[in-house]
Amino acid sequence: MHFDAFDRYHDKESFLHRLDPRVKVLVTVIFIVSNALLPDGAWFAFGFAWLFLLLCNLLSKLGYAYSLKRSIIALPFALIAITVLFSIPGKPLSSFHFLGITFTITDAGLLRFVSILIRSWLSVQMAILLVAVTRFPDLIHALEHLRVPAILTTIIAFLYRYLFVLTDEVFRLLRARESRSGAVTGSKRRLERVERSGRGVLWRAKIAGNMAGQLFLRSYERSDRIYNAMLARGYAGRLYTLNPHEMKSVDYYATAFAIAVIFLMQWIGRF
Amino acid sequence: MPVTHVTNQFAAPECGGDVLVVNDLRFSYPDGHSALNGVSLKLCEGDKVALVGPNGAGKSTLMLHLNGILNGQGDVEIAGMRLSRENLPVIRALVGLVFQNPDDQLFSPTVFEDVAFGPLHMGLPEAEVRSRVDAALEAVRMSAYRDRLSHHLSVGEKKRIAIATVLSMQPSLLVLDEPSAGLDPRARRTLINLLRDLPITMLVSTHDMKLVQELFPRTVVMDEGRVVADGLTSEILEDEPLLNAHGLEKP
Amino acid sequence: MPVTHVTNQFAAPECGGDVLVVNDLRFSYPDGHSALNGVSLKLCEGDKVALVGPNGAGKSTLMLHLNGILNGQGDVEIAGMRLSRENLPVIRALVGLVFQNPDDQLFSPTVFEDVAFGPLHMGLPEAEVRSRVDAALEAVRMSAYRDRLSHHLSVGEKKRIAIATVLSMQPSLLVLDEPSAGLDPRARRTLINLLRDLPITMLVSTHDMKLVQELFPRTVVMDEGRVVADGLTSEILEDEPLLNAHGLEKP
Amino acid sequence: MFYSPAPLHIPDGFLSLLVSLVCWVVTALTLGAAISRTNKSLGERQIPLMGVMAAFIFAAQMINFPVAGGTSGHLLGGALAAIVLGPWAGMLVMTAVIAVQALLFQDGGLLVMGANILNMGLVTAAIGYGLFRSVSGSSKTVKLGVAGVAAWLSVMAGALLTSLQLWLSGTSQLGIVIPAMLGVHALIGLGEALITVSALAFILQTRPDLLGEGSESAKAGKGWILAGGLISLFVVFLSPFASADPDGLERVAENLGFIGAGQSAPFEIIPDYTLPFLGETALSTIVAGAIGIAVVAVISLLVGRGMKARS
Ligand SMILES: Nc1ncnc2c1ncn2[C@@H]1O[C@H](COP(=O)(O)OP(=O)(O)OP(=O)(O)O)[C@@H](O)[C@H]1O
Ligand SMILES: Nc1ncnc2c1ncn2[C@@H]1O[C@H](COP(=O)(O)OP(=O)(O)OP(=O)(O)O)[C@@H](O)[C@H]1O
Ligand SMILES: [Mg+2]
Ligand SMILES: [Mg+2]
Repeated sequence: MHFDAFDRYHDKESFLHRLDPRVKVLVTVIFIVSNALLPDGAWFAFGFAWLFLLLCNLLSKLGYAYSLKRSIIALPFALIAITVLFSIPGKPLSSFHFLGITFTITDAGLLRFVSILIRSWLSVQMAILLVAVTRFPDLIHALEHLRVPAILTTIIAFLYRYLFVLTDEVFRLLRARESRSGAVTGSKRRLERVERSGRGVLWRAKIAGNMAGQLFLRSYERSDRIYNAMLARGYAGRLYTLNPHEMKSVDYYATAFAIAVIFLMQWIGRF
Repeated sequence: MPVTHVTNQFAAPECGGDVLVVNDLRFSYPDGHSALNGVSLKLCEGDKVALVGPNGAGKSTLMLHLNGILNGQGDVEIAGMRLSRENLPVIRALVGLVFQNPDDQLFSPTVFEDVAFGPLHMGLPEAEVRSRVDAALEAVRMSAYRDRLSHHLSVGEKKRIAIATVLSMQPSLLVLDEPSAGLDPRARRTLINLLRDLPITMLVSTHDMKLVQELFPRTVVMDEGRVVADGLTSEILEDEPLLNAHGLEKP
Repeated sequence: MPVTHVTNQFAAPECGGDVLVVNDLRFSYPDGHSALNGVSLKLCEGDKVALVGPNGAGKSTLMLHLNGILNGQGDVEIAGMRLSRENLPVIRALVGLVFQNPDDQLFSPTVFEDVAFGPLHMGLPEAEVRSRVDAALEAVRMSAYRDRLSHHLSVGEKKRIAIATVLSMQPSLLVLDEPSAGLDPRARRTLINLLRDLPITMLVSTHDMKLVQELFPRTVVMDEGRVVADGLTSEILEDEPLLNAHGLEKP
Repeated sequence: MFYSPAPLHIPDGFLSLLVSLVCWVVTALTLGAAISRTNKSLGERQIPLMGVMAAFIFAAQMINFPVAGGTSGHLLGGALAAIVLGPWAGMLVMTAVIAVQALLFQDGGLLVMGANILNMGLVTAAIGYGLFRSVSGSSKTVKLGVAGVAAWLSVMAGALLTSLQLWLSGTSQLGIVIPAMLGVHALIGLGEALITVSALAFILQTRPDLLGEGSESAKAGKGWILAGGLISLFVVFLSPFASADPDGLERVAENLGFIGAGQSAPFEIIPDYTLPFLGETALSTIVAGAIGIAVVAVISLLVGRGMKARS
């Protein structure tokens, strides 16, 4: 079993792939901050931001709609924001009845709702692109360079490494449970009953809890073995790494260019 | 690497009531890798069959189809019942699947709870559950371990408990994935004797050719998602070209 | 279960410069279980020695003593140096310990980082680290995997990288815990060839008696925390009573 | 089946810059304390332990159990992590989990990560550890019962904080978001409580030594009990009040100065066309100009560095 489905990195030769990971992280964060700063209804700026995204997509050689296709992930959360449609005072656009309450959509509400969605959608796309063109270990290096505390980046590195091992374990546990979730041979009616109950919810929750406990113990004991393996190779409480990255001229130019573009975007959004 | 596919070169033993019929089963994993490319297989009441083949041949994938955890194209029939959405729970009670790593199979704190999981989930009354657990533990000769913590057992003991967890469901077909992996010689010997004594139809995947030779009258060889040979173990183990072509070794 | 302890029945081969000397080593785990009850052992430059014995014999416990991860009573000497708190870092660089499960050994995200871990923690300069990594990967024939992610490798590949992670420390003694467990015949064959070609002293624990026969001129048998036999593999494998008494089997 | 985003992970764009930054500051300060504490009190063994435990929490979140009608319950893990690892380590572990979920799966945003860590990692850990610790000497039944309550409350606290942040950002209306979020999470919290309790029961049965009174000293324990208790009280009293009388909460917020009096809606915290905080003054224009100059300076600096680096 492989949980390579977790790997969002796409192996390609492109300008963005070669760029220093620090640059990519920095630009992504600035882009997302800039989106948050853009006022509601700054359509030109939103459009400009999207063009910038499009350019990045093209530079990544992943196809111009790569990030677009994967960006639906934030949509479910939009439900949370739907209330602004009705709650902001403004010119009524349309209204409907639901559960005996009248909801009125206002123009100001619609403007705000759409703006929130666009901001989120632009930000998510940039983050998608970031992990598609940066291998996760490089991302961790970038965080180290950007002064994220070492203890956190180390935990994240271990998390990434054992994510695959442990999710595989969970998956096999779930499979074993599934394969023993049988019912007695009998009439159709009996079957339906079993499918509905399969013992009570409490019992099922307890089984899930047992699996979590089992997984905890195994993880705990594994960490012991890993610690031994680290000791055996000279670990004495401090971790050392080689610096695999060096900023080249392209990296500086790219950062400068991106910051200029994002600043321009802010200017367009405001004036 | 070029592999010659020798099909039905060996006569499979005759049989009447089929416990398992697999017909032209095909399956691709979500990532597009096609793991089964038309597998056909029949098992009769009382058959003990070894399933061998190199890593990635599709043995585990096939086994996961036998109680509907994976769903490929083609037919799977258990005890005359076609596997489908509706009778999935019944089929799961009929097919006892034991995975390679007993740690995955044993998720409850005590041995008793683990062996009782299947019967409880089937909705059996308490007295019946208890008697089934006792019988299953008796069958693997682990009655004394009833109240022990699964976590603290040795690999060989865990293996036997894992088998008890499906025996308690009184399956018609026992499917074991690499049961002897990681056992020391003594534990392996205990397991072999246990499997020999269990009066139940079984399909066992393994890399352990000595185990095949000792225990199974019939062997099925898989490679690249196909059955490439199916017949008497004695004949197959003598067929050096076949073994070499599929990354196997004579015991 | 009663076990007869046959010590020094076999003449260990003569040798001059000892790489490893273990003298009357005793160790109990914190829970009181005494895992080593006076183990004595000598390894010479270039020796390739198999360490066999049933589950729980104390093989892994002994191995954890060889570079001071565990500390029992008695002496351990590596290349003439007594193991003590002060020279622990030096000893750890001299003894390359490879654990059974490569997933425990490969804890870094990429292959390169893992192989570089040892040399980096020895405090070597960057250029030296890089050249050692390259040499180690070359030795296990995995140079092409330098920048791969560890979790994408197959078990056999992981195993070889795990060996590279200690080779990069240029140890005087390689200690491997069950290197062939879980490998299919082809991957196992690759590993055997690799171990045969490595020009380095090694102590290898295993349940795989065929591996012992093929690869190791000398075998040490442990049971219940003691060395119960130590001598030529060819002689030990012929001694049926010895093998039976300690849960072993002829290959 | 592979990975299901939980409703508490806020994506980028849904919180205003100000709220995001305030949450980041709170989170960063707490994490700073956590880091200095773990560095001081815990041995070198702790690094691989916390790393693998983070992977454990991540994987454990995938263990589900069928409830009814195709829905299933699963784990968030903040309370469990803090109970088994201690509060500071639990917080760091949850931070790593949330960071990886955001970085690798875009489940939760980057700018709002501070808020997400606060809601799902810090508050949950404080409640979980604080309440569990308060019954450290008691019987197994009491311990498990309290752990269950703590797990449920930790989810409710996360939901409440999320709602408040959304409201302060002008993304949701208070009167709707609080009852909706709390209603849904009252159920999700039950699943959390059930799994947490049975996982702890499993550990108590098999390796009770791991749940020993931990490395925290008795004095530090008192602090946690206090913190966990206070947050819990806050949740218990604020939730019904906010659900029943959102206008009341808004009035309280106004009086406390969170929202400028007279504002019709909180979304004007970041008014259009001017810089945040400063208003439409000459000062605002000057500062805007200064920022422009600073940006140009940064860009020139980068180009200069690029010329020097010579790839
Ligand atoms: N979850 C998965 N996603 C994609 N491919 C998979 C998955 N699981 C298995 N495969 C692939 O399907 C093929 C068959 O795998 P399977 O596990 O059935 O082989 P096997 O015969 O059991 O091998 P082994 O002897 O190693 O257990 C292999 O090529 C494997 O890489
Ligand atoms: N952490 C531990 N705490 C207590 N007892 C332990 C611990 N680890 C091992 N033991 C016990 O010490 C004894 C020796 O264990 P060890 O792992 O060295 O055996 P082994 O020869 O390596 O066995 P195997 O072939 O199964 O790997 C066993 O009885 C085992 O149960
Ligand atoms: Mg398999
Ligand atoms: Mg061992």
